[in-house]
Amino acid sequence: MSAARVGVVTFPGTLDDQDAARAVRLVGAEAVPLWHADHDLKGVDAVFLPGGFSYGDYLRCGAISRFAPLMDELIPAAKAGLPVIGTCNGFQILCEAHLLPGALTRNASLHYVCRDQRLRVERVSTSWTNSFAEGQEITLPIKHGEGRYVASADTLAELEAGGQVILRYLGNPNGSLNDIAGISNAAGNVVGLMPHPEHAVEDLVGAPSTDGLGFFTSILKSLVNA
Amino acid sequence: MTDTVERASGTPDEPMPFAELGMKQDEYDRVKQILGRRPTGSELAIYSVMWSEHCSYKSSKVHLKQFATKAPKSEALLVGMGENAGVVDIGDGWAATFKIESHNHPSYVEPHQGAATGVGGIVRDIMSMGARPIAVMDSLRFGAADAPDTRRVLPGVVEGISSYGNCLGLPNIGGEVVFDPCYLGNPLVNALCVGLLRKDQIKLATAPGPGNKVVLFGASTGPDGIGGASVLASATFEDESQAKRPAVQVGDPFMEKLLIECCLELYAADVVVGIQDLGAAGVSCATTELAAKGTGGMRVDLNLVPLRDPSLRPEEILMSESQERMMAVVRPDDIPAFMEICAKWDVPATVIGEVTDTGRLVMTWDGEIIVDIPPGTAADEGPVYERPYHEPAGQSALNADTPDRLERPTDLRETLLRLLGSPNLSSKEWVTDQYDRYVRSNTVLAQPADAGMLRISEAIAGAEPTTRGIALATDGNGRYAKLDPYAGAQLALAEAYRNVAVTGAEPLAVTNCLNFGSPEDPEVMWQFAEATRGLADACRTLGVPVTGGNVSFYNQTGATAVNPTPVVGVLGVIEDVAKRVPTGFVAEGLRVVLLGDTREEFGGSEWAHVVHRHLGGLPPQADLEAEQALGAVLVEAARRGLLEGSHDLSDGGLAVALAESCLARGVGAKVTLSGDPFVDLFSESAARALVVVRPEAYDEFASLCGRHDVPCYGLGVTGGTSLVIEDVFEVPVEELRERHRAVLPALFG
Amino acid sequence: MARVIVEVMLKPEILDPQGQAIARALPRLGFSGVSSVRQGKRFEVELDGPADAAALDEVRKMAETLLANTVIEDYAVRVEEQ
Amino acid sequence: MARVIVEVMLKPEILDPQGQAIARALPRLGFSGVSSVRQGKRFEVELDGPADAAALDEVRKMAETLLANTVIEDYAVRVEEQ
Ligand SMILES: Nc1ncnc2c1ncn2[C@@H]1O[C@H](COP(=O)(O)OP(=O)(O)O)[C@@H](O)[C@H]1O
Ligand SMILES: [Mg+2]
Repeated sequence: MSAARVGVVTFPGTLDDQDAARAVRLVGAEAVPLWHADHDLKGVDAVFLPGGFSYGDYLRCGAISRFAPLMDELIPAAKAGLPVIGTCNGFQILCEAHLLPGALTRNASLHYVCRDQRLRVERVSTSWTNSFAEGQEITLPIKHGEGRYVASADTLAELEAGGQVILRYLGNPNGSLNDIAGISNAAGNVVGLMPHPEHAVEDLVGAPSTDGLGFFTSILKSLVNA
Repeated sequence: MTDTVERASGTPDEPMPFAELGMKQDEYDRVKQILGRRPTGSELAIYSVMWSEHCSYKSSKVHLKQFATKAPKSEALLVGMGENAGVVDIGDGWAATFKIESHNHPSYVEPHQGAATGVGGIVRDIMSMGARPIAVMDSLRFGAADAPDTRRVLPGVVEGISSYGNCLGLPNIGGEVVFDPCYLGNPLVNALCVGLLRKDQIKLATAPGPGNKVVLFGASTGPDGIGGASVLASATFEDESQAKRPAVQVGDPFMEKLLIECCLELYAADVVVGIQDLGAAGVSCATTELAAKGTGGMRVDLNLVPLRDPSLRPEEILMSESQERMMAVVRPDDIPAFMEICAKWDVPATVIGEVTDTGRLVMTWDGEIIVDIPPGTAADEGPVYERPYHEPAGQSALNADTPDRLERPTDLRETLLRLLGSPNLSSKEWVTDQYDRYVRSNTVLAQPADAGMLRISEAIAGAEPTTRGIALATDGNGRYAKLDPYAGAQLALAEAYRNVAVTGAEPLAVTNCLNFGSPEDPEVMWQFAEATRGLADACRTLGVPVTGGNVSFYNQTGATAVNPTPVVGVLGVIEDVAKRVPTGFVAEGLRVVLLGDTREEFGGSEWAHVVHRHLGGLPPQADLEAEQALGAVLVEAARRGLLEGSHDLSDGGLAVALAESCLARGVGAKVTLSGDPFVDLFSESAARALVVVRPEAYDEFASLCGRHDVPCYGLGVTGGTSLVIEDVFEVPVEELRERHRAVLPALFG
Repeated sequence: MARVIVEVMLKPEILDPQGQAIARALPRLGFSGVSSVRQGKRFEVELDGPADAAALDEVRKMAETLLANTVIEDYAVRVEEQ
Repeated sequence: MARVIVEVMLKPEILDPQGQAIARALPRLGFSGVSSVRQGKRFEVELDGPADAAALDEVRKMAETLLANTVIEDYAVRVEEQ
C-alpha cells in the first residue's frame, strides 16, 4: 500500500508548513505541498492547515486566507468528509470559513503568548485524536496572540452536548470560553486547535514533549481504517 | 522647479542647505571639489546621507580598523567586515551569516514601530547575503524598571519585536533585558539575526555587467524618515509647503515575510547577480554601493520608483527610509523569470535602471539629469575623522571609589532573594513568552539557556543531512565598561564566548554593536577607543574574528551619555547537536562542579548596584587565557558526553547561578563553600562556570580540567526541593521561583 | 470619488478585553466618569466612483463577508459627509 | 449617560499595511472599484454623566494621552447621536 498523502497548505505568511510536513513524514506519511492560489487538492487523503500569520493576520486572523482559491476546493471536500486539521492560524481560517463554529479573538491578557501548555484530550473519536486516550493529559506548545475561543451560548452548549470539544486547557492561557483549546465538527473529520502538535514531535527540538505525534498517528490510523 | 545638473552648473553660487542636512562646511566643499561644481539638491541628498555618521562610520572607522588588522587568522571567515554581514564556514558545506544592529533612537520615539523596524532591517541585511534568516535575538536596555517612561518604552519595544519577528516566522532564541537609570531617555534596542546558506551561494552587493537591469522590489516608497530631505525639497526648491513628513517608519512584517520567500526563490532560480537591502539612506545607499562595487556605473530613472505618496520629490525618494525594500541586479534575459517569482509572492517589482560602465551614477527625473556622480565618492570615500579623545575627568576618582567601603551583608539568604527579585536578575519570561521560540522546529536551546542553539540539518528544505548546529549568545555590561571600557568590552566578549561554550558549542566568530554617546565628546571618544581596542585585543587572544557589527553614537540625554555599552554576539558551532548541554540542574544525584577561580571582585557588581546603588572601582579581571581554557574544557567535555547540565557565572555570581540552575527544572542542590561565603557567593569573577556531571564521570572530567589548567571544585550534589548552602542558608526552590518570576509582571502587567 | 466608512464592533455579548483594559486604566490616569469602553475597528474605503446605492451595496457585501466576522461582530456602513 | 465616539486613524503620511493588504485582496475576492482602504480604531466611551463640554474635554485628553498614539495617529471625538 502506498503511503497516506497528507496535504500541507501554504498561504502567503504561513509559517509552520515545513514543521507540519516534517511531522507528517516522521510518522511515515507523504507530505504534499498545497499552494493557496491553486484550485487543486492534488488528490490528498487529508489536509493540514498550519499556523502562521497568513496575510500578516491583517484585518482578522484568517479573514483573507479563507477566500483563497484552494479554499474553494477545500470547503466542499471537508463538508464531504475529507479529514482536515487546522492548528493556530489554520484553526482561525477554519472558523472564518465556517467549517468550524465560533471565532478566535484577542487573548484576554492582550499579549502574544508562547509557552508549553498542559492540555486534556476530551474526545478521541475524531480523525485526528483517535490515538489518544480519553482524558489523557498532554503538553503542547501554544504561540498566539488571538487564541481566545468564543461562540454564542447556544453554540457552546451544542459543542459540549455533541462532544465536539476535543481539547481543553489546564490553566487557561487566553480566556477561552469553557477552556476550549480545540474543537471538531459534528462528523469529527474537521478539527481545529490553537496548540501546535507539529512542534512537539522530536526530543531534540521544540517543546519538551512528543505528545504532538498522536495527532499524526491518528490520521494515519483513520486513513488505514477508512 | 527641479534642480538639474545643468541648472547647478549655471548657478554655482546658489546657497545649499548642507548644514541643515548635518553636513559640515569642509565636507560640502569636498563635494564641490569632487563634482567640479555645486551639487544638485538630489546629489546633496545622496552625499549628506552617505556621509552621515550612521552610513559612513566617519568617527569610528579609524578604530574599527583594528578588528581587521588584529584579527586572528581564521579559515572559517568567508566574508569579513564591510559587507552587509559577515559569513563564516560552519562545516559540511554550510555557512552562517549573522549581525547585530541598533535601533535605539527610533525605539525611544515610537517604541513599537522603532523596535519592529529594527528587526526588519537586520533581517534584510542577512537576506541580502543570500541566506535564509533562521533566528533573531534582541539585546535590550531600559531606564530604571519602575520609571514611568520605562512603562511606555519597554512594553512597546517587546511588542514590536514580538509582532514583527513572530510574523516573519523567525524563532527568537535569546537576548538580554537590562535596566539602568542611564538609559531612561535613550533605551538601547539591538537586534541580531542569523541566517544560513550553502557556502557556494553567497551573494554580494555588487552591480557588475553593463546592460544588467536594476530592479527595485518590495514595498513602495513613501515619505518615511525623511525629515532631513524635506529641508531640501521644501525650503530650497519648492515654494508650496510640503505635506507632513513623518520621522517614524512603520513596518509591514507581512511584506517582509513575502520578501524572504521571494528572495530565496530568486536565489534558487539563479536570477540575481547582485543584491542589496534598502536600510538607512534607502535608494541613495543601494544605488551608490551597488554601483561602486560593480562595473562602476549605473543609470536610474527615478520617475520609475513606485511611490506610496505621489507628491514625493526626487530628493525625498533618494532619502526615504521606507521599509521592506530590496534592490537587485538582474541579467536582462532573466527579467521575466525574476518578475514571475515576484508575482507569485505578491511582491511588486520594477526595473528602474541599468548597469553601465561609465563610472558614473546618473539619475534622471522628468527626463532631465539630476544626479551625475562617481558612486565610489559617496559610498566609500566619505570623510574620516580622527576625533580627539582623552580620559574622562572623573575616571580615576570613579576607579578609586572601590566597593571596599560598602557594608557587607550578614543575611546572605536575604541578599540572594533580593538580587533574584531585582529587575536585572529576575526572570525574563514576561518578555520571552511574547516571542515565538519554536517556529521552524529547529530550536534546540532557547530561553532560559545561556545561548540559543539551532540544528541546521533541516533549516533548509531538501538539504544534505548534517548533525551540526550553531549556538549564539549576546552579552554586554555597561557598568563594567563605564569603570573600564577596555576591560568592559573584553568582559562582554568573554561572557558571550562562555555562554556559547557552556552549551557545548565551539565559539567561532564575533559580531558587535557599540552603543556610545557623542563622538564629538572627547571623553566618550576615549571610551569608544578603549572599548574597540579591548575588543580587538580580546578577539585576537581568543582566536575569534569580528565579522561585522554596527556603531551607534549619540546615545545620550542632553549632555549625559549612556554608559558605554558594547554588546557582543558570539556564534559557535557544535558538531553534533544531540550532544548539546542543557542549562542547569537537569536531574537529581549529579555532582555540582564549579570551574574557575573566585577572587574578591565587586566593582560594578550586581550586588553593589542593587543593594548600595554603587558604581565604582574596577570591573572583574578579564583573564582571556583562563576564558579560553574554560571554553576548551566545556567543548571537549560536551563532545565526550561528560556534562549533564551547565550554566555560566556572570551577574550575581555563584549564588545567582546556583539559584538559576535550580530553577531550570525545579531540582534543588546541596553545596559546601570553602572560603568567605559572601565572596564565594556574590563575587563576579569571570572565566567561571557551573556544571553537573554524573558521579561516575567526575574523575574523567576532573582530569580533563587538570590537563587544561582549569580549576575544578566539587561543591556538592543536586537533589531535593531546596537550595542548601551548608552552614550558610537554605531556601526552597519554590521561594526562589516566586521571587524570580514576580518582578516583571508586577511592573508591566 | 467618495469615501465610505465601515464601522465594526464586537457584538455586545462578546467580551472585549481591550476595551476593558482601557476602562480599567482610566482612573489610574486621572480620568473619572467613564463607565465603560469598547474598542472596534473603523475602515475608510475610498471608491473610484460615487457612493451611489449600487456602490453602497457592494461595500455592505464587503463588510458582511470580509471586513466583519458576523459570528462575533456587528457592522455599520455610512457615507462620509465631505 | 451619554456615548462619545473616538475615532483613531493612522496619520495620512504613515504606512498602513493592514489597509493595503485589504485593498490588495479585494479584487481577488471580486470587489472592484475600491481605490484604497485604511484601517483604524473606533472606541465607544460610555460616560456616567452627560456629554457636556467639560466631559468632551476630558475625552479629548483621554484620546490624546491613551487612545491614540499621536506620534503616528490622528483622532476625532464626537458625541453619538442617540
Ligand atoms: N530580550 C530578550 N529576548 C530574548 N531572550 C531573552 C531576552 N532577555 C533574556 N532572554 C533570555 O532569557 C534567559 C535568561 O536571561 P538572563 O537572565 O539575562 O540570563 P543570564 O543571567 O544567564 O545572562 C536567557 O536564555 C536569555 O537569552
Ligand atoms: Mg548567561
